[in-house]
Amino acid sequence: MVFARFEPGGDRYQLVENHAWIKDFGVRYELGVDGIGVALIGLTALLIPFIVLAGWHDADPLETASKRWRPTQGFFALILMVEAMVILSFEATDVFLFYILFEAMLIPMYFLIGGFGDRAHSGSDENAAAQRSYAAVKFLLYNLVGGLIMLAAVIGLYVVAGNFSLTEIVEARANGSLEMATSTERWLFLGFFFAFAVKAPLWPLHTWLPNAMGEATTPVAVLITAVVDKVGTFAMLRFCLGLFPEASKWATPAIVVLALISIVYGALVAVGQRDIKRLVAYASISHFGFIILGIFAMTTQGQSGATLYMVNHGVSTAALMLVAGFLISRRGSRLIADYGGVQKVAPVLAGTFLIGGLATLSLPGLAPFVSEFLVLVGTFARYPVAGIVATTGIVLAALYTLVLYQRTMTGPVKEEVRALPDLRARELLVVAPLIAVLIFLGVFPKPLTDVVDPAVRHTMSDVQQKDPQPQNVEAAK
Amino acid sequence: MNPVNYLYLAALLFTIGAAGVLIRRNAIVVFMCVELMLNACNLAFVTFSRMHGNLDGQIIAFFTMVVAAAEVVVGLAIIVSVFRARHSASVDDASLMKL
Amino acid sequence: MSSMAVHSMWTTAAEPIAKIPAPHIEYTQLSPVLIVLGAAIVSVLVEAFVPRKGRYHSQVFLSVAALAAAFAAVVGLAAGGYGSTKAHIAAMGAIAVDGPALFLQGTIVLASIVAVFTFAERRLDPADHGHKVDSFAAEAAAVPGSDQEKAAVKAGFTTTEVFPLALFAIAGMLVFPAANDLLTLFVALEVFSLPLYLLCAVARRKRLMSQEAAVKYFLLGAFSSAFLLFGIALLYGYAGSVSYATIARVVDGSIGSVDPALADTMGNDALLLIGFAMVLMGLLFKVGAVPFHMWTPDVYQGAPTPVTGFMAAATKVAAFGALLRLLYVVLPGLTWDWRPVMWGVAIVTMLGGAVVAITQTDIKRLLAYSSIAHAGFLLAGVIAATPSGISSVLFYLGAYSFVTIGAFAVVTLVRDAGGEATHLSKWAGLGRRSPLVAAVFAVFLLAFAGIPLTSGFSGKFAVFKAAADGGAGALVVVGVISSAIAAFFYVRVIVLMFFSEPKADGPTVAVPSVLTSLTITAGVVVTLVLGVAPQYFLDLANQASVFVR
Amino acid sequence: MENLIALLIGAPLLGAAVLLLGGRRLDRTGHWLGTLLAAASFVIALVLFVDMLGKGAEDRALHQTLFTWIPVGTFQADMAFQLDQLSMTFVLLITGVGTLIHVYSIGYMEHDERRRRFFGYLNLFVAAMLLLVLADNYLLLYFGWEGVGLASYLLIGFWQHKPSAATAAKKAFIVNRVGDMGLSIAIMLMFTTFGTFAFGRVLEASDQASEGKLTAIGLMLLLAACGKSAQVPLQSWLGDAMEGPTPVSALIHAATMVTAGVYLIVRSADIFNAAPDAQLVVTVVGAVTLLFGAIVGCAKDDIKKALAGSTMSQIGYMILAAGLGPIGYVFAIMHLVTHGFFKAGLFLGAGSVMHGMNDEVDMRKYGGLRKYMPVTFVTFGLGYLAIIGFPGLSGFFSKDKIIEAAFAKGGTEGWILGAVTLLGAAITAYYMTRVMLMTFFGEKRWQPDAEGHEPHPHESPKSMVIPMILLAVGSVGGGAVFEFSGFVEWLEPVTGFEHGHAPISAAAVTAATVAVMVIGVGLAYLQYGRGPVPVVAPRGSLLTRAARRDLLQDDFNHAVFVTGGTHLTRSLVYVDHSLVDGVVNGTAAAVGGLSGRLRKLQNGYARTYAVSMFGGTAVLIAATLLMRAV
Repeated sequence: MVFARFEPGGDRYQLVENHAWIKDFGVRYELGVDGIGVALIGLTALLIPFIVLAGWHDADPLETASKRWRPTQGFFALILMVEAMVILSFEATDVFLFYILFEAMLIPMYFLIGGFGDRAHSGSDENAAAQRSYAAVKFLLYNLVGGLIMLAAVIGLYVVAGNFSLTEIVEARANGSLEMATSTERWLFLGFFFAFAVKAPLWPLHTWLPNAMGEATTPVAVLITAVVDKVGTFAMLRFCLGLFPEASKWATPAIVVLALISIVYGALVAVGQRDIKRLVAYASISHFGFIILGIFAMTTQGQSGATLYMVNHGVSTAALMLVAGFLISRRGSRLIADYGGVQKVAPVLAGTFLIGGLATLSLPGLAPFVSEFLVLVGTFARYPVAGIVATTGIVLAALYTLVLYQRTMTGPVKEEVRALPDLRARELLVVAPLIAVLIFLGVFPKPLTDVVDPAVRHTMSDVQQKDPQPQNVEAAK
Repeated sequence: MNPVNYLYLAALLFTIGAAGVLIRRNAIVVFMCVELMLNACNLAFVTFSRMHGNLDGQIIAFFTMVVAAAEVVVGLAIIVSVFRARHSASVDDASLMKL
Repeated sequence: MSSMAVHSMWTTAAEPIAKIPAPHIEYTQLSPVLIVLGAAIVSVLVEAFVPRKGRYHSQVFLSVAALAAAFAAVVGLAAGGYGSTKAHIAAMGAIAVDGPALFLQGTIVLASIVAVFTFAERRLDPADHGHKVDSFAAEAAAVPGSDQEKAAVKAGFTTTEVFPLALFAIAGMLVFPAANDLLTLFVALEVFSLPLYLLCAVARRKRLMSQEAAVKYFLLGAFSSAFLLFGIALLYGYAGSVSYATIARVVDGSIGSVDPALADTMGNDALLLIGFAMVLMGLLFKVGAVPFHMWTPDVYQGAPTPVTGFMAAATKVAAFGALLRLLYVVLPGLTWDWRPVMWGVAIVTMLGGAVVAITQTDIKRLLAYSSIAHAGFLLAGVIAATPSGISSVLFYLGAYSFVTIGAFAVVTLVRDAGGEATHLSKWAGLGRRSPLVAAVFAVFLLAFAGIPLTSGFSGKFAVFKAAADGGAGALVVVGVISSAIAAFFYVRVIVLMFFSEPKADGPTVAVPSVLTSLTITAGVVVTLVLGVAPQYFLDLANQASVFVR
Repeated sequence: MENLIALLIGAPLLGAAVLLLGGRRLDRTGHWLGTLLAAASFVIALVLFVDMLGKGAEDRALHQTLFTWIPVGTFQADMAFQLDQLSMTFVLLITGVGTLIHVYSIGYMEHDERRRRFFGYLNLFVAAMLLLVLADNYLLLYFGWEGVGLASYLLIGFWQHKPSAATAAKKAFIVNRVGDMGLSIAIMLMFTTFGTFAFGRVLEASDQASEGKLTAIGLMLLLAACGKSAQVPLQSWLGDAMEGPTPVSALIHAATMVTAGVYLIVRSADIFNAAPDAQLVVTVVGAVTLLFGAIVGCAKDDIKKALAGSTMSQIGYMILAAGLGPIGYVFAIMHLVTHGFFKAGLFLGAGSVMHGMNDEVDMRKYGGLRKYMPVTFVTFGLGYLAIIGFPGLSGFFSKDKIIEAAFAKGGTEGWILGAVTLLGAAITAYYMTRVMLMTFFGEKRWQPDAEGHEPHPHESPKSMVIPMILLAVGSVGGGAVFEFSGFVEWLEPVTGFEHGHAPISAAAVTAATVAVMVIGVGLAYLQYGRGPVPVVAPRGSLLTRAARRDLLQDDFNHAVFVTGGTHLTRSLVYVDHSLVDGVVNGTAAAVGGLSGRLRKLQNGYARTYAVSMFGGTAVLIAATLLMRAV
């Protein structure tokens, strides 16, 4: 629907809606989407149905008395609640409104993680329950702390700017009617960035993600990493850069370094994981490193790449994670060591898993390659060294993906997996479209780039950045 | 003599009362110390009123006495009931709730 | 100064006064207070003359009716413009009728109504010897466990005295934020404190704890009010009057400073400052600010839960009202003296409350500490020293009081053999047992934690915004940090309720009568409404944010 | 005409799609479909070839643009193809040899229940390889580059149930990724330098850029080439890659994919021409690998690994030639093609031998097979003669030209390189003769296999034999054809060409080549031809033992990267858990502890509370007075 009415060439924000909400706080219910928003809304709208479909039985009541309390419909209600909030936050052009959604979406997520744990756990039920609630609490507290610090910044922003409207503030800053003291701007920027960095997550604020993804049911894990976390990176692009261009430029070097650390560190730790879901989680951390790197490379390629990356990473991780989830739910274990030779007994499952993995290591022809390469090029154009360091990520990605595939899918068939059934119709119905999307966007990403490009140009102009020109062209001039 | 001295006396009484509250264990005595503090206040009021040459202070003193009386009523009621329940009027015995 | 001069003063003072002007009282404008006081007296008479079995109903009816009437009166006055245009000082300068006063009185009355509902709840405990019982002792005077008590229980006595007591307390609370001279302030304080001391003592279960709470509350309360009084004395000594207006004018020097008689003996500012500090202490005690907070946990835990809820909500409102008036009306000229001090108090209060709460194991004590932390947040708003500061505090108080009463009302529902099961371990898995109650409580906790779309968030945001506007950015940061800490233990309770396995000997959740249900519903509704669409109430608070001088 | 280019790729791609998605119902017909489509692609190639011959030398290049692949700002990557003489050569080689190997596989994989998938992968490979050589910009080339990587990964690991195969596949992919890093960095450099990465524009702009940048680009491209073409230091994967089915080894790891590196360098000729330092490094890498591979080839008893070593060394020749610049490019390609023929032939022969010997690969357990599988013997023998450069056969011409060019490099370098290439030729002759003798001559040393089946060597089925014969023909005639059909002129427009002037006459070089060849053969004969060959390998000299272990290069990798990496990740996991997470949990614990301590103050004594109030008031008063004081 949104796509139908969104025309890439048009104004920066379209389908704008604007009502006073809490006049007193100068808060308005102000919505509007730019290309980036549309892309991500599309992602969300695309994924959620599959997530729901994939989670079809995850919330079914169990016989065991301990887990009597599992209201199935509640599970989906919460998921949809999250979807609504996420989409709204992609649309919000009012800082306060965004903040509210940003915080409020924690609660349903919290219950999704804590309330509906993965049944494939190691150890007793109590143990699992404990780990689960630990993960849930960790998730909530990390994000809450981030959010509260952001709250301080939001208030600060209000004190400085006098209203919350993104558009107005950006305008005011552009035409110089709103001056901000350098230090103030930096502090506010840090306040915002911290919250988003927790959400994204950026090293060293990432440790909640593996727990959350490990303990939650697979669909929820996908929801976290593929959809909800994108709000963080999206917000960096829209709010951090939009509101605090100067401070963003000031902070860029530090952030680039952190992003690089995330990339390499996440990948290396992923290699060392014993738990499939945790492995994917760390892989995601590495990928979020790429996204953030792209955003703060401050080049058209980098930022478009980052935006595409958000979408592609969403789809690819969803594919990989969901297949992994099907596998796990069959065998009832998350430990890599418990698998082997699955490829022989369940070729289709293995095949889809492999494609998901290849997407994760961004093989050309699959969507992530496009975005990853754009990010790399964009970064390299401004920070060659960073670009090269980031490039090592592609080797490490190959390492953890293929190691995972080799250990689980190939080799002699383990006794326990001998009886595993192959993918069922429902599951295939979930995975196949995702893979189709991956291939399509990998070969023909134009539709997406056309939508994203203009928005990125706006952002670039907000931060008054130009792409570095090719060296020899300059020489020619 | 200089009325200011009465202020010093008031302050002294007040301090004594406060010290009593802090030191003594017996609820009744503690309560009496509080009364002492109130009366110190009265003295201060009267003195000030004397100094300022208006009567507000003295009137306030009367109010204070009434309030103090009311406090006695309520206070003794509570303390007595506690005493009957525990057969002890020590404030330190009443420490079921802590931490 | 020479004894001569003193003598002359004395004589002038002793001159026979020609005629005393009859005091002029605006009864209509005092009507809220008068209605409640009247009702209180009537209900004393009810205690005296109505036969036992009739008392409960008549008392409940009387109190609710009176409070409703009082609320109507408040609304009427506000509509009549006394909140804004016609605001002025009534009763010979004793009582201010202005926006803040009316707003707070309205809040107090509403809170009291729902609180009285919880007082009147008689469904939670199983009937005893065929008599419905509420949460108050059959005969407070009887020794716990004595034959006398047993007899009283058998006879089905109930302490219906709680209603007149509550009414008196409410009356005092209504006067407290409106008091316009220190004497009224002091009297109002005592008028609402003394009944509360008694109310604390009359719990039906755990009577020893209840009495202990009463003793502690009483002794410390008396102690603090002694300080307050001495402070008043000093201020009187400084300004020669206890009327806010006069003191204010003396402070900003618009009328002749203190009597030279004092000037040469002690730096009169010392009188002012010391006196101010002591009065402040008296109010901070009622507010429950660190380091005057230590009574709070014990009393909240020991007192009958309905009373706790009532105290936690209404007392805070009244005390903050008085605090605001004192700081904004009496001592505006002193802002630069009290602000730094209040900064300190606010910071330690926020942090102290939040930190200590983490390790609490009793739900009532937990809420007590959370109330301390919230007092800290409110102080941050008070410090803003701007109109927006006032209105934000007013709004926060309104939002907070309903959340609190609702929360304590839920606490009364969770019971086991020994009455209310307040130990946290008992709450494990409540969400599995009775999702509804758990969910409601979760809403309240989230509001306490200040999660968006609950009233807690709107309030917190308003207060912090005001503080930041008022140049107290650092306070906001501290506030944010402590709310992060606080979030931890609220979340802990939620985890306990929803994600941990229910205990075998877990508590049962009593099905409340319509009264408590009403209270809780009101709490939830207010919480959500003020969270989602606070605009209207913010407007109210804004209009009400001007003190009359 | 140009519209056919897409078809060229499309045919095998379609095959791959159909075969991989088709499911079981295609099991019986699948292999035919795959072969058919490969053949179709070959036919199209021929059509285009003929068409191209019909044109003038300059306007032979064809272009086809399908659509814009990645358009972002100035970053424009097109899905566009370019078919010029260089590409054409590769296309013919790929589709031709590819088709033959498809046919061969029909017989070879007959008893494998996953044959359908095998053909799917083969088709996928052909498609990717064609994309690689047909791309008109580096990014698209990268697409194909990784595509063949994937295909090779799938095919090496085709027998996944064997852990060794799975590991080998993984190793191949990851080592290649290291090379790919080079390629992608090179592309980034191009983009930042030229603002584009389309062949045409980069190459003609290459004179404007600073030499430093060009050198950087060149070295990065070389790194990529090392990865794909198994050059030192990234050669380690090729040996293990022999875990794959033999046709795979023949097609991917001998004839086509491994030569992609050479293609890349020749394609980027202009860049290298402008960056002599880069060129030098290229030649050095080539030379080193040349010897390295040859030495390894001498020591291996596993027939396929021996051939793998030889492949390495032969590609070393090509890289070296490519590094020589315009005097070498053409011969690099020429050798590449001839090598494509004879090495494929040799592998297929080896496959046929294994086919007859219960998949035995240890040459020490062969012997005297010429009687039992004559056709294999003959074809293998021709291939053998070709590779050692027997005068008149294909290898002779191409290798001879390279050696000549090496000398022509001039200066000391020229002499060194020349010497190296000659030495290489000698060793080649040696180890190939060794293989020949151990396999087909001497008495039989057959051993029953694991299940105790005596091997019954027999000639392979038609489907396998025919391709071998055809390839043999190619390896015999190929060189001569090129030599006398003006291959040089054919490629010259693309790669450029200039005659090198060797310090010694061409004739001398040829003579030397033949001489060293004879020496090599002689040595081998003395060692293996006369006496019986021990079934268990003798301990051998230090060098031999080292060579058996790939000159310890693998051990080095293992020690440094695998072991080191494992420790690194382990420690990082620990750090993540205890440090990064620990800090957070630590703060939480600290607050908790503080709380616990503060809590103790609440000791239940009213008097204590009073004290705190009293103290509080005192502080309050003091503070207030202080505020006034300051």
